[in-house]
Amino acid sequence: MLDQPFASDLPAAGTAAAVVRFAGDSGDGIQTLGSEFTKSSALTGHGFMTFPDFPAEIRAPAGTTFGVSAFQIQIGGDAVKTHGDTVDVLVALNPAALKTNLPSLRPGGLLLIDTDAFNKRGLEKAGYETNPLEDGSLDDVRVEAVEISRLTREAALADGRAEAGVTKKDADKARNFWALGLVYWMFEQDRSATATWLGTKFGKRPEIAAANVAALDAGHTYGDVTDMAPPTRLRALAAAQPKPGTYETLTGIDGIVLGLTAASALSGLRLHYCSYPITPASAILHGLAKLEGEGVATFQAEDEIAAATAAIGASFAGGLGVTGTSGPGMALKAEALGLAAAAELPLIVVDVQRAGPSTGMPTKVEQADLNMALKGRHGEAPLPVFAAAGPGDSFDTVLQAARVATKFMTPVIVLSDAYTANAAEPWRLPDVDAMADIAINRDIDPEGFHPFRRDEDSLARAWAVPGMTGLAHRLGGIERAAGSGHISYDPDNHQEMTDLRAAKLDRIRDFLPAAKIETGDDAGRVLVVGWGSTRGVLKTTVEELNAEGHAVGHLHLRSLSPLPRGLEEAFGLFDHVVVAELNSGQLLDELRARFPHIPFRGLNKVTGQPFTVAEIDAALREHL
Amino acid sequence: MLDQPFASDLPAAGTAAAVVRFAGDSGDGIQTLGSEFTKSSALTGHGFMTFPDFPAEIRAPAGTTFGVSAFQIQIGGDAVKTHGDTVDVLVALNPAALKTNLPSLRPGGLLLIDTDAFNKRGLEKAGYETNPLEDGSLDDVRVEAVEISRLTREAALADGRAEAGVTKKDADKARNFWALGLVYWMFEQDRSATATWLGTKFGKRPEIAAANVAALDAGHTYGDVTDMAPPTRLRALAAAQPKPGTYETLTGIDGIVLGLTAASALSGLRLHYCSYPITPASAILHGLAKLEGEGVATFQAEDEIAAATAAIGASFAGGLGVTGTSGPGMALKAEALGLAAAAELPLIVVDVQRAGPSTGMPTKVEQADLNMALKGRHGEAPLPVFAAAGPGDSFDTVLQAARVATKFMTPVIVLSDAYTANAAEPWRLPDVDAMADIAINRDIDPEGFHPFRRDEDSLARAWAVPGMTGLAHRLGGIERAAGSGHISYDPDNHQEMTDLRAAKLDRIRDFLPAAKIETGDDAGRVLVVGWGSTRGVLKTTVEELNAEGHAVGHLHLRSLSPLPRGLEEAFGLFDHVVVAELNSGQLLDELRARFPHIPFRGLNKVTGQPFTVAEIDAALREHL
Amino acid sequence: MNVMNPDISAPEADTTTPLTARDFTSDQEVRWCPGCGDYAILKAVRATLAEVGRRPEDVVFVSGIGCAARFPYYLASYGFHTIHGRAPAVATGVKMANPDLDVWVVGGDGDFLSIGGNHLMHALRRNVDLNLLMPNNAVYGLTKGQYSPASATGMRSPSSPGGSVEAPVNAAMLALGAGARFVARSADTLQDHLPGVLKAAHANRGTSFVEILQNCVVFNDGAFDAVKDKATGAERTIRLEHGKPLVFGAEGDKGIHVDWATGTARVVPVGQGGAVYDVTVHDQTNLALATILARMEGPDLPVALGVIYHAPGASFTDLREDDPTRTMDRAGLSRLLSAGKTWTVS
Amino acid sequence: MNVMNPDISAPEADTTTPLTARDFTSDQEVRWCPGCGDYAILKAVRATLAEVGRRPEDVVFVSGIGCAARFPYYLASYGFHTIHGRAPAVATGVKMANPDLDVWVVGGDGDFLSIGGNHLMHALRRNVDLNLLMPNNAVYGLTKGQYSPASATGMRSPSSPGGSVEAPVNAAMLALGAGARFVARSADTLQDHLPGVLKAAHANRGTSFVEILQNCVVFNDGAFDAVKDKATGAERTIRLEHGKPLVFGAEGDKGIHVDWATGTARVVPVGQGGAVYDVTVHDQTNLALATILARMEGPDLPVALGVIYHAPGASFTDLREDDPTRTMDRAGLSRLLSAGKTWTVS
Ligand SMILES: Cc1ncc(C[n+]2csc(CCOP(=O)(O)OP(=O)(O)O)c2C)c(N)n1
Ligand SMILES: Cc1ncc(C[n+]2csc(CCOP(=O)(O)OP(=O)(O)O)c2C)c(N)n1
Ligand code: SF4
Ligand code: SF4
Ligand SMILES: [Mg+2]
Ligand SMILES: [Mg+2]
Repeated sequence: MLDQPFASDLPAAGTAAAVVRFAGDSGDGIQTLGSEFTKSSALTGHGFMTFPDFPAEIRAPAGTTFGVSAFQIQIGGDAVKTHGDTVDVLVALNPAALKTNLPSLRPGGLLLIDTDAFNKRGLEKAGYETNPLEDGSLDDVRVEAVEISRLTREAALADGRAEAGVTKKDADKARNFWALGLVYWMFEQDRSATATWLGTKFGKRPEIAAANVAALDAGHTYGDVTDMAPPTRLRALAAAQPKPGTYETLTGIDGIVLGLTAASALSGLRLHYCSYPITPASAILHGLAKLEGEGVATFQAEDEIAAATAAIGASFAGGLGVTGTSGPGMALKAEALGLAAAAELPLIVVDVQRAGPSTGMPTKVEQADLNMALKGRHGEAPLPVFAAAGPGDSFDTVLQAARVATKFMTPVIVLSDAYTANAAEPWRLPDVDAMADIAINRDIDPEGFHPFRRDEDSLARAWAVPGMTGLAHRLGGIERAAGSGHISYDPDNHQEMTDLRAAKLDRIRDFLPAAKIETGDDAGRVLVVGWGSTRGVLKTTVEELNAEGHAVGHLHLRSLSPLPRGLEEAFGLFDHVVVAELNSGQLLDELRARFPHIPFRGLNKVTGQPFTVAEIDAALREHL
Repeated sequence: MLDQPFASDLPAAGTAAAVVRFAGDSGDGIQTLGSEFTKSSALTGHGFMTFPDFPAEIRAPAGTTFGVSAFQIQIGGDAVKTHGDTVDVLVALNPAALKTNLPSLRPGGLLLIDTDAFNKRGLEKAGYETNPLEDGSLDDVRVEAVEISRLTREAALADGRAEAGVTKKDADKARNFWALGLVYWMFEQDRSATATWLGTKFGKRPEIAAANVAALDAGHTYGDVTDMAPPTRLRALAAAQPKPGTYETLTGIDGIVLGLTAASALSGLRLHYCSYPITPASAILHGLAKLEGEGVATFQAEDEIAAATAAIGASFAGGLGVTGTSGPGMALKAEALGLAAAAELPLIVVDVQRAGPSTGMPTKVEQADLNMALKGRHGEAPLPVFAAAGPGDSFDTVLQAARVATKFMTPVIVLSDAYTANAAEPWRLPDVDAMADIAINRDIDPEGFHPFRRDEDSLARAWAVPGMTGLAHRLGGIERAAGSGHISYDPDNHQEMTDLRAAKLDRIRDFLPAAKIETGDDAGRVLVVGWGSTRGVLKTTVEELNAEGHAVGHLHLRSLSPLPRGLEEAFGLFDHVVVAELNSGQLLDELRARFPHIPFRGLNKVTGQPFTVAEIDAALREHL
Repeated sequence: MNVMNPDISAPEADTTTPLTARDFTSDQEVRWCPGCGDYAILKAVRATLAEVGRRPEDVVFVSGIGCAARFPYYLASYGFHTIHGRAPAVATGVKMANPDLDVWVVGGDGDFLSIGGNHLMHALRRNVDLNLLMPNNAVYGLTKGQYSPASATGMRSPSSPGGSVEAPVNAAMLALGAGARFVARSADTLQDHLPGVLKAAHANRGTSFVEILQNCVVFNDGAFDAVKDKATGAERTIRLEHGKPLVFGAEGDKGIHVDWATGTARVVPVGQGGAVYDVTVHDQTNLALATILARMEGPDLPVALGVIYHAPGASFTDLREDDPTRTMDRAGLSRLLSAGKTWTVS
Repeated sequence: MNVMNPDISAPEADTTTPLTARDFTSDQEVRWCPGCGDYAILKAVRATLAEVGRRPEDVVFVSGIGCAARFPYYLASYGFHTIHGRAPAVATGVKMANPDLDVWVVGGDGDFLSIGGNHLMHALRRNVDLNLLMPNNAVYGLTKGQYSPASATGMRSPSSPGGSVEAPVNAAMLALGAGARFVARSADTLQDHLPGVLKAAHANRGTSFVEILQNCVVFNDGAFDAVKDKATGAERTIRLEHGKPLVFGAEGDKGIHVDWATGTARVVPVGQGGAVYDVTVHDQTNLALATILARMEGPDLPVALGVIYHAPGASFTDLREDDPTRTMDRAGLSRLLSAGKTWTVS
């Protein structure tokens, strides 16, 4: 074990960011620790990005490696856009957590462990043959081995709390807060928000709340009073310099939930979110279900096909039909999307991608549904496909999707993924009054009305809905005559309609903002192109390379279909264009087909894990 | 109306081919005429290609234009590979048939009509305001207007047949055979096969058979005795010079039915064809259902998902699981295909493409499911995708699919389409004894058996099936550890398995024949690349251009995934590479992504109709 | 009226003139085979709509795919010809978005019982306020004659040339098992019966399931002749009436006696020969009785026509707590955004 | 034995030593939440398999997705953990390809009743020879606690924070409506009952549907406690036995009387107070009775456990005309190829 002071390894004060990872058994309340630490970090004005790392099992046997739950957060200044490649402070509440998470701790990093959990049984369950505390395997890191369980118990049961009904079991459950208290001490963070939260959470059992607060305080005090080397530099972490405004902590799921709700508010259309539970998309359903009664309707359908078709029905009847799912469920919606495309109805389809194929690894991240989103329908049914580039961007993306869906009368696919869905970042609340209406034109003249007559600019047909007098019409999936919408098998009409459906995408391209380099140089050596959840890591890497003086740029695609204007020009200004994605090269193929003259290179990873800055950095340096 | 002799317009004797089109009401037995004429053409040694053109309705009101059924055939020498762009002889049994089919008749072509059907009611139903026989609209063609109904009635009821029970209604139904008799006369074809067939068909009612034969004979005699200009050149049609062997008339559906049956016979695996009816794929189910009792099992499932998953179950249990469908049904199978890909089970999936999107135009041809076949699954599940290039080639393609599926333990998608499915051509029966076994290796050592251990060459895992002692194992859609097959969330394992699934496609590429120019020059000015049912029209056009001395080649892809070896070299030897397909450029995009240096051009059509030689010709000439 | 968009500019509907079948007749040419039973059903539906009196613009017909599923095109209401089997789910969405609409769903036996079985079942379970009409011709018409889940065992068809080995599903039983609260049966040409059943279905607030025996002249001609023919109909069918004894026959001389010990029905003579007390009385709220009546079939038993089961229950549409006209607005959005744990940077 | 491939080189199975539960235990660590009811079901299944006596290599477990659907991993038989809801269809294919196999399907209430409802229904209708086991925890376990189609109305869950407004499906009723010929119910921890039910299910040649009330300790803890607890169980459940009066209660002092006029059941005292003739006798072939028993629930009525309905019928597997071991061969292929209208060129 190292004995040099921990803090010396941290980056310089003022620019510093630090990465903390909490790990323990699924029953240990790790995600709660994570969200409390996140909240406090936010309240002390830090930038951050989080990465909850759940086990696949609901509740695996305690103490096993496959039951380990973890939560990682990077905090620091505004520059923090990723949850961090390697960990500075690792809290491991049991041997299994140590075993699975130690590889993430950087050499010299601080490891906080509960020695009480490192008994024979615990080690065995984790599959350790020798005790890592003794066998030299922790030589590279600085270990703070504390009898957390014992200390927690003492604190929790003191002051008459045992008498007030706090049991040993209750006390043991407070162990995570002891650890959190110590981490708060390291970062010199205020723990009052957590204490308040505990008070509310255990509102009906104040003695339990008090026990947990006592544990929290005890952990904090431990830092003060022991001879633990004070990690001073941690305390000097850069604070963020955010724009003035009101902020909250937003996950990608929150972004979608709020974005859809905003789309409803701005359009005056009642939101109908129709879905069938599936990890990780279910959380959208959960979030929106809470808003029932406030103008949001949710429908838990019997399967994904029913979810998609019910949403289509809701749109047909004049609502804002939305359906959301993850990979396997998205595959099931293909036929329904074809119908919505043929009927030219507005619809939003959210796919929170997870690792595939088939059931794959449901809790892990991947960007491998892009192909399916772009091309996974029979016949030719081109649709807009947008991707959310992070939690906050999820809000903007679904809002944009709603605008395009209603303006152009088309289904829009929104891609998120298991990483963005669960990651959290600080988000500045938008100014609701400043947001533009989503205008729905229902001023349709029954005189000469035809359901497939189009607006010349947008190529959208008029959206007449049941209940409107004089506009009754029939929609269907059989090819429709351009204009009248009557069934038509006419060859020329089919070509015309096929071309019209494709031309709509061109009009959407015109409507969308042109592509622009969002980070780094506008021309130079290497341009890295990404989409979706990789934005943070690409941006961070490019910023670092720019700081080193390299002419590197980052372009992040929000719309994968249609591809935005100005791409070719942007690509042309760099010697190398690297396309980074968490799949085997799906966007890469798409770009190659569109821009045969650009020598794209792929940077791909399909492990169920997000990219690290180190990986991107290494790949880009190859071309410097 | 023209009065120059009809035959003078035909191509020179010996090389000539002629195109005949029968058209009438769906109730008029048009398809029967077509298949009888096809049979007789085959028996007189002609090459041919047919194109049945059904109405979308089951049985539309008689006499309406949307109830018209047609059948087109080109007959001639070996060179006949299409059903012909324009028609030389059009038989129109009612005004509606004339109205919808006249555009296909070339100027100077012969039009045979039944004047008895051109009464007020008939003209009205067809939507004619004036009688086309009188208003000059037939000035460009040579009209043979005959009272076919009256003449048929006379013939059918003569010789005591009325007394034997033949009614006027029966007699009227024989009208189509009168027309066929006259067409046989024009082509100097033997009508005995048709007479025999009528005898069998009406076996229980010989008087009806006799009435029909009488009508057939009467039509024939009409040609002999009237002053109808003898179309001598038609009689001089080139006969085919086929390879010695036994032939039969084969449709694309027949090819699939026989090919799958052959795969079963050659592999020793019982065939399990699981399907849900859908036009035009249903005919495969019908064809195979007839073979129940001869070692073929069919299962009409409750939907396409059940069909696909039952086929997967059959494969898991050691059978040859096959599922077939058309567009919308294919969309529904996406999730199941992902499972089969993940479980690495052999499976054949036939998609008889039809015009989309959504319900589209179910009876019309399109090649627009290619994107979905290649990429329409969530996650990364690359699969082989083969396409049948014609009726006979359908047999070879499904057989190849079965070989690849079992050798490489993978699902294989086979694309056919509404055109190939129903088109017929002469097919030389393969020599069953000379066909290679499809070897299934079941000699698996239980010692150290793991379901995901692979053969080093093929990368296929071993196919142990339930019932085999010592090899019990569990498959599933959650990511599996390379080797053991146990559930694994390990990041590196997921990358390894993703790469392995992709590498299998490379091994399949090695196994498949390399690409080769199949018609025309190996290098030169223009190469036209196609896939699937367009083969005939591409080949014919290229042959014609070659005959004119143009350096043009034709390369037809049998495997769309993996793309065969040698493509880049082949492309590189031409100045222009044109990719012709009945969609908006799906293969084109694929090729562009793979071969960025080749300046491909697309030749695309999405009308629900096949290409014509004229269209291909015009497009290729642009680059000459 | 469209509850979602009160500011519709289209002219106000005239709600005073009584409606006729013609008001529900679209300009589209009807394209079924001549003689198809769907014509008669269409006629009864149009007549019922006129009688029921909802304005065409407030009526929506949703259908899947199949011959029967062409219905929407022929009605001058709003219509949506969707995809095979999914119409009940689409209709659930329609009704959710605008509970004020009068929503009908039409699909064949393949559409509802084969590929769409799950959506049918869940619509019934939820008791969404929809009228489901299932023309049952016991065959796949549109795809040219394959046997369907409703086809009799042994049926020869292109996909079962040796005769189907599958037991048919009894649509009414399936609906009852799924928790349906309104299950009825009629037949295409029974114009003195079908409209009444359709009206009763419409009156039920919740999912009403109506099986309509329908002749497919092309692929299953005469399948229900015995039931529908004037001559045999009276002997081969029984018209159920709530609270009335189960009597049938041209002379009213036959009754149904349910033997509860075995759960089976048998025909007993009524009047002269048999004792009247032997005849069971129809109680449309008795689910056990419904399962016996639903399963009666020839040659021994008459086919039950009319309302087999009707036990109204709160509909999904009514139970959803939220006010269906309510939409999130800017004020609500602002409230929502600041409802979480926020912090302010100034 | 694998009927398809008689030349399998793997060693012959030893068919003499009797099997134990351990022979059906795979090397995979069982990964359910501690206390999950699935452990008890697994135990009963292993014991049943050992008793039934088919060799592990002839047994196949197919499952969909969900906690319950993890079953195959824990059994040393062949297994296939497929995709959500489709297991009955996969299993139909397995059984078709090798009718000799003993095929079991395991899935939760979401797997079988929600997304998989249609395949369940059609397997039952066809009477494919499968044993369907449905651990019903009335919740989606694997996806963390949303209400399922089997959840009680009013259930609060992440997707129904205000309480679900949907009426639950009654699985046994659904099965009966679909034409099931074997419908039974038991509960996870009733180890004196469940194995017997599993054996009866296995003995039925056709589709056997077994609903197993199962505790999800995490998301729906105690949902069936009243039914399963030693203390209350005897009063809250009735164990059906064919041909025996419907008597229950710790003291055997209560009976079920079916009032046929209304199709409802009520509890009557047995012995001292009530007249014994009032107690209905269980007849497992009486479908009408089955529909009454299947629907009994607390607090007024005991939940029926055991075989609710069993009326054996020919199974799909047996009815398919072809010899399942027969495979097309070269000779057959040659015959087939030349069977059409051919012509020869020499
Ligand atoms: C996904 C999908 N599968 C299959 C079909 C083909 N298909 C269209 S209608 C139909 C069944 C028609 O039968 P039914 O519902 O009974 O209606 P009918 O034509 O008899 O009125 C089928 C299988 C389709 N259109 N879509
Ligand atoms: C196509 C698809 N949709 C949704 C899911 C997500 N999913 C997995 S299991 C499940 C339901 C689990 O409930 P149940 O079948 O009752 O099993 P339990 O976990 O309760 O045993 C769902 C919705 C999926 N895996 N695939
Ligand atoms: S095929 Fe049958 S159901 Fe369809 S339109 Fe014709 S008669 Fe009617
Ligand atoms: S979530 Fe429920 S059903 Fe799933 S393993 Fe845990 S206790 Fe069992
Ligand atoms: Mg039908
Ligand atoms: Mg469950």
